[in-house]
Amino acid sequence: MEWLIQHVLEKYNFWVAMLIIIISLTAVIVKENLLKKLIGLSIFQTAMFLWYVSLGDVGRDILTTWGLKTGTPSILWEEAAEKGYIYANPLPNVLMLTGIVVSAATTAVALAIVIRIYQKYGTIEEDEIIEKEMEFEREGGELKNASS
Amino acid sequence: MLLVEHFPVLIVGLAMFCAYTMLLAGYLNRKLPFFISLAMNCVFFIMSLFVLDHVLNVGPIRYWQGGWRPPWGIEYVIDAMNAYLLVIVISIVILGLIYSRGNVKSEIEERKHPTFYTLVQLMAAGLYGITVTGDLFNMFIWLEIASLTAYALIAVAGGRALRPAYNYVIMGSVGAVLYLFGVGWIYSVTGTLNMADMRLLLPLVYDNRAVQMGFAMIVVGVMIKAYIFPLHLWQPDVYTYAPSTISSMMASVHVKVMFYMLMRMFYSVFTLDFIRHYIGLDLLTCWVAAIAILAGSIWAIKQRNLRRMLAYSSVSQMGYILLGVGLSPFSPWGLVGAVAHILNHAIGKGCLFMCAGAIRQQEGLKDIRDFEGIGKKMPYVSAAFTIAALSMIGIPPTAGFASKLFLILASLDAAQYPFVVILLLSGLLNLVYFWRVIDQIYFVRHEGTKNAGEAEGRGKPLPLSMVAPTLILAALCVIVGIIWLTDIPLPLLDRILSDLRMGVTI
Amino acid sequence: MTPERKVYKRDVIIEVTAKLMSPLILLFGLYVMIGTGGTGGGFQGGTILATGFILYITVFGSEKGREKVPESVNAFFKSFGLFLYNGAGWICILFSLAAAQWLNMPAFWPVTDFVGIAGARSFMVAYMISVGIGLTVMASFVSQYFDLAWKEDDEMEGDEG
Amino acid sequence: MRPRGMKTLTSFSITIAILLTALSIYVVEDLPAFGDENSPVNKHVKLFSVDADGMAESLNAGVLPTEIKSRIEKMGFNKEENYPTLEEGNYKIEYIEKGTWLGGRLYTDSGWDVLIHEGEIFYNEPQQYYFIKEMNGNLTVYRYNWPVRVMERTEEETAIINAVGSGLADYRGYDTMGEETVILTGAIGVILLLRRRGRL
Amino acid sequence: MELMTPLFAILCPAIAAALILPSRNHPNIREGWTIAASVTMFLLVLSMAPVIVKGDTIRYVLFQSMFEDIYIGFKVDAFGEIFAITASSLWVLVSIYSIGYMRTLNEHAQTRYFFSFCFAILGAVGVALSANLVTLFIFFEIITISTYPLVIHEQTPEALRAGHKYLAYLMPAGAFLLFGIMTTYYLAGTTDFAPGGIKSLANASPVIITVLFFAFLLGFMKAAWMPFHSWLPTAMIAPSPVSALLHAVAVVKAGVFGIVRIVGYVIGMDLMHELGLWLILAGIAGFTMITANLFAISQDNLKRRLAYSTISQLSYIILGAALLTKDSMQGAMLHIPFHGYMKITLFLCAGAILVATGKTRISEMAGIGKRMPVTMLAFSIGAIGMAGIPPVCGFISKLYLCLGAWAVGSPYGIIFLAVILISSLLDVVYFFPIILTAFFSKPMGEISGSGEDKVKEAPLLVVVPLTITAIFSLIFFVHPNTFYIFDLAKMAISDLFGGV
Repeated sequence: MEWLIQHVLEKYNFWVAMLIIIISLTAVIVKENLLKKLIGLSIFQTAMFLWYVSLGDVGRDILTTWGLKTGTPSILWEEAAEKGYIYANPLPNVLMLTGIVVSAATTAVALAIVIRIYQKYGTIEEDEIIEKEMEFEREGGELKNASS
Repeated sequence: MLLVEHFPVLIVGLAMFCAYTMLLAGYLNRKLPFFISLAMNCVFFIMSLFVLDHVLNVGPIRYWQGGWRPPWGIEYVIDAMNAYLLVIVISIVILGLIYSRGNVKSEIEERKHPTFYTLVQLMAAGLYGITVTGDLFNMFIWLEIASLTAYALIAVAGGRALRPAYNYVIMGSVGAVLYLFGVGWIYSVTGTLNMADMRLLLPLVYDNRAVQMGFAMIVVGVMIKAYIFPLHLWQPDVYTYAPSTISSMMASVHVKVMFYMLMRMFYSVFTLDFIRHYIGLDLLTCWVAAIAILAGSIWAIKQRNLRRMLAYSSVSQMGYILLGVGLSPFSPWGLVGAVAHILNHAIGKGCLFMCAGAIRQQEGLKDIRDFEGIGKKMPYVSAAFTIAALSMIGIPPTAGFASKLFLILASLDAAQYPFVVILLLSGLLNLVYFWRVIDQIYFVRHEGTKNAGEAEGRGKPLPLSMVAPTLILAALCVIVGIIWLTDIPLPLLDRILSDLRMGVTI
Repeated sequence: MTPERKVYKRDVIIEVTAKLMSPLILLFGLYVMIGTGGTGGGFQGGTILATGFILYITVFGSEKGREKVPESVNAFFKSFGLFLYNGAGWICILFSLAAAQWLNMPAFWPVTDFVGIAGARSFMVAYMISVGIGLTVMASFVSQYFDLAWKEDDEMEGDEG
Repeated sequence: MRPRGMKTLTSFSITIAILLTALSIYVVEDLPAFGDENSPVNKHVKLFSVDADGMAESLNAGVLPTEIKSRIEKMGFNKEENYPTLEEGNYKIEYIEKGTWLGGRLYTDSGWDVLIHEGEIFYNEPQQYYFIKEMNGNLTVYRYNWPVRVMERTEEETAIINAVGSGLADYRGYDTMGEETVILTGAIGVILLLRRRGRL
Repeated sequence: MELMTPLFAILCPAIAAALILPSRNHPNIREGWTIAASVTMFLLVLSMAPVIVKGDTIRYVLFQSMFEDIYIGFKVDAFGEIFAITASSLWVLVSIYSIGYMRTLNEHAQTRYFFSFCFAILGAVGVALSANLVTLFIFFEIITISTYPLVIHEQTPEALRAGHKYLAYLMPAGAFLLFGIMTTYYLAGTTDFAPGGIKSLANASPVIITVLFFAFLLGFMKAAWMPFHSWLPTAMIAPSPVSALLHAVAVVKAGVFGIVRIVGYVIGMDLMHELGLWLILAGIAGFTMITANLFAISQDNLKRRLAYSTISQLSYIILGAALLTKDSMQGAMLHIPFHGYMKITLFLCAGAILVATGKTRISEMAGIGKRMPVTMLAFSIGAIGMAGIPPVCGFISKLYLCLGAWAVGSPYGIIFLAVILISSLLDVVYFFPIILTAFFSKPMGEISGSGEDKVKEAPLLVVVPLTITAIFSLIFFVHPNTFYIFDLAKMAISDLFGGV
């Protein structure tokens, strides 16, 4: 029980984030479908957001030795003092807001490229795309490099 | 505050301001954005010279964004390394812009020019930002700007460029997220994001596994971006199919700035002490670099497409820089070699990619075997190519010779004799694949020379705006090479060594 | 290559709901955008604004959407928001005659006479930075939606490598 | 039917993924506990600890003992590194009882709070910088981090009660500008890649 | 003393090259630049000789490098001056000759030819005047790169193959040389040439010194010592003036010069003697002398035969340096200019024969002596000198070599004396048949120039230079001190061995 509390309950958010990262990275690598790759990437980023934000949270009851505390959103209000609430750490939230925006922009550009690929090859399955490129080269449309 | 202390943030901020303006101006008139961007970058170049002068004579510039003291706010720190890199990046961006003036016409349809130039300007802004920032998360933002623009600018070539661009999106985003993740690990045990503050707080927790994990993640993430050897797989296709301007800009400055992040991590956030004694990465780095040097050269020898060959050659040249960094714990000359090669490779490889683009635009040729008679048809470009290739091989008195000299001296000084052999050997391998091209350009004469390939504007002479930057870079290859042999850069190098806390001077 | 365009038949309920909802959404978005003092901020507000427009466009189609959100307005807002934000920083340098850093409110900026430095900061944050963020985010998302959702039967462009 | 490049890519990244994740789960144990309000991220980071022989008195008297001062400055928190100096009169020391609610933090231990004039351009209020805690004969010195300081000061510095908002738009304003530029970049990238009509 | 003369001397060909490119469409102006530059450079180089004979050395520091104790600059001592005088004086004649040669055969790409020629000479003279190993290396690489276009001048596939062989030998040599130089700097802290060797090198471990010695030996592969010689006969596909000046004088002599520098001025005689390295070097040289001559006998192509003779003659110089005695060293130093003059005569004659009759094989030259008497007379003078028979200057240098070999005293000395004599005999064996066929054998109609028997002398621009060189190789016999050569050699010896 001690071990469980110390290694799992104290850190379960990090464990969960790690598991999601395994899943998402596997998706990024194994999936042939470009969109599924992209989804895996987004999940990867989201897992990192979860990891970051859980750094900034405070006041789990299991841990506290000092009365009842729960982390509140970090918006200053007077009653917090006598209610004995403590604020969650705003910095990770700030950082992750930025991170979310970045991931959104990345997704947009990636989607645009996928659409272009679909317009050109008529498919978003990677191996079919490569097949079509091989045909290109056999027709001499593009140069064949010796190494592949 | 002195006015010059505002210049770094002025450079970054005005670069973005200029980009927004270019968007509006491009909406009104399609020719305008190019000139706006060119003019502004020239201004930035002058500013960066002032910054370099101030840094060398007075000392590092520390700029508190919003007036908040560093651990609370964002700090911009410009020491000798940043200033040196900033000058390089801005000047090469200017040359690339001038080159793109003639080149983009043939590769991108006219209605897309405003957005194209806006994105180029934004990429430049991102690179400047990475260079001047002193805050780990701020660096991530600029990294993302530089990468996103790069994705779009590569994919705009269309056709075969799309799949490599998508690979780059996936791998590059994974790299960026890994970087941010690693920063998170460090942040979780120090609670700060400022580099200088981090450098003071980290030694207390060096033996913490989270710190070592964070370091590993950051290094892997940045290595993906800088295509250090095992993680270079997105790169050759991208450089082969991207627009010529973009591949020359990326090969010359983009990757250098990415590598600069790695150097910051090695020297300014973590210390060589950590790298040597806590994770023992010094010799491993050297060997990775050595393998990169040899493997890149051997791959390049196997190529027949000129730009693909240059791409693999870049992989091996990045190995040179990494080797310098890896040797720096043993000998200051290693860092000198890395710093010197950052400039030399930026000049030389930029020139080579520009030549490749020029040949492709005028003659429509990509295959090295079709290059007979180029020397007659486009004398200036082929002369520039020859000089830059000699610099890559390391023939004195070109620039490549200087960095080879420094690195060999470093590995002798560090008593790591295998690397001497590897450096000399790689010089010979470079000779093999570059000399093949030079032979084809000048000397080989087949009967019935055929011109394969069809690109518009083929046969008609190149505009001056494409030839001039190529020649300037080629001339710089020689001038810089001679300057490296003199003792003029000595104060700069001393300042860089002391600012990166090598604890020694040369 | 792209599949043939399908013709959807119009639906009164959806259109009326959209007509009713989207202004409210926009109003709420404005409230969130300005209300940095409480919860909220530029990014959230801008996103909500964008959803308002996107709802309209989804229901009435891209052509009518284009009439409501012309490209010129879109491009203008995209840049203008960032002009506001970036300019807020430069103003501080200018008004302090390069004595203060970027976004560091100088003591003698006109607003500070009435509300003090902190008030001026909050004013700037609320009415320049947040609004700037909001406008940019709204315009960017709307234009991204336009471009990504726009189906056009253009032929595959030739191979340039 | 797949060229070698993609194969190697797959194997490489699979190995990287497995390595990273296995490592991470192994490393998670060294992280501060989830929700710990005294963790470096949330409150303060431990610098060092010295044995308290008569230092408590000098701290109560409002004077920073020279040993602690020299240790701090030797660690690099000094003028050369652009940190506020610890000269006499530049700081003041307050004793904080256990259970005080300060800076959005509940003090689970009592200790001395070192406030420093940071010498910023327009704010020169003394700000919470170091925290010295006495436990079983040792003085442990902590350095406060972002949240405490911001929670304490954000209202009078920025007149914004939303700490996330002030942090986003004011304390780390430059980040946010970059972030908006990223959005713009995404939009322009999509325009560049897809748009076939209109002027841009 | 500080003089800028070396810098000006180096700049002459560079300026000429810069001027040649724009005037590529006006042959007369273009070749005028070449002549002017060559004459100016020769006068500048010669003007330094009196100063040096007075026992002074001319230093000019171009700039200090960021390594302490390494500067890029020139230091003209007696030995370097000898080589500089040889190369620059012969450039004058060869540039006149090559005008006639190129124009008569109206070769293509003459601008490229003259351009690269200027840079090759720049490299050679730079090597002669350079003050330390780093400067020497820079000029060495310039020679290698700028000679490549001359070697593959024909641009036929086999010419390209020859050029690739050339690079395949000489660029790795450059790598070895760089390794040796950096190791020297790392061990000794300096790379300046010091008469009698760099002092601080003496306390390095013998193994490292041996490794260093072999690195330098491989680095100076330009000296064409066996078994690393085969690039030289292959490179003979180049036009005759190139083979004459570069592959008889500039390039190969630069290699030999480097070896003598290493023996005398970097590693030092004492160290060579202690570690027994002199024996290795002398063994290689003796082996090369004999074997190359045996190869030469079997060659039918005249230029290839001359190439092998060059290889063996170069080894005379290496041997003289390796024996480490005063006389042998002096013989080596004298053999550099003397062999240069004689061998260039032979090559120019081969070129003249090619110009006049288009023949390259010795078997076709029957009776050619009657049709081009001047050329063949000059040729016989050169050949006699090669064999070391008076009254040609080859006799003097070989005499000194023999004296030096005798002075070694130990059985080795006798062996090497025998080697020298045997190889001189072999010289006779493969040179005199040429003269005999040329003068005394009946030309057979179908071989000697198909049909037309009216083969005359080559044009004047071709004949005059080779006559002059032949005359000079006689003058050197009666008055060895022409161009201060002899005094300079004595000067160098006194520098090396301390006191006359």
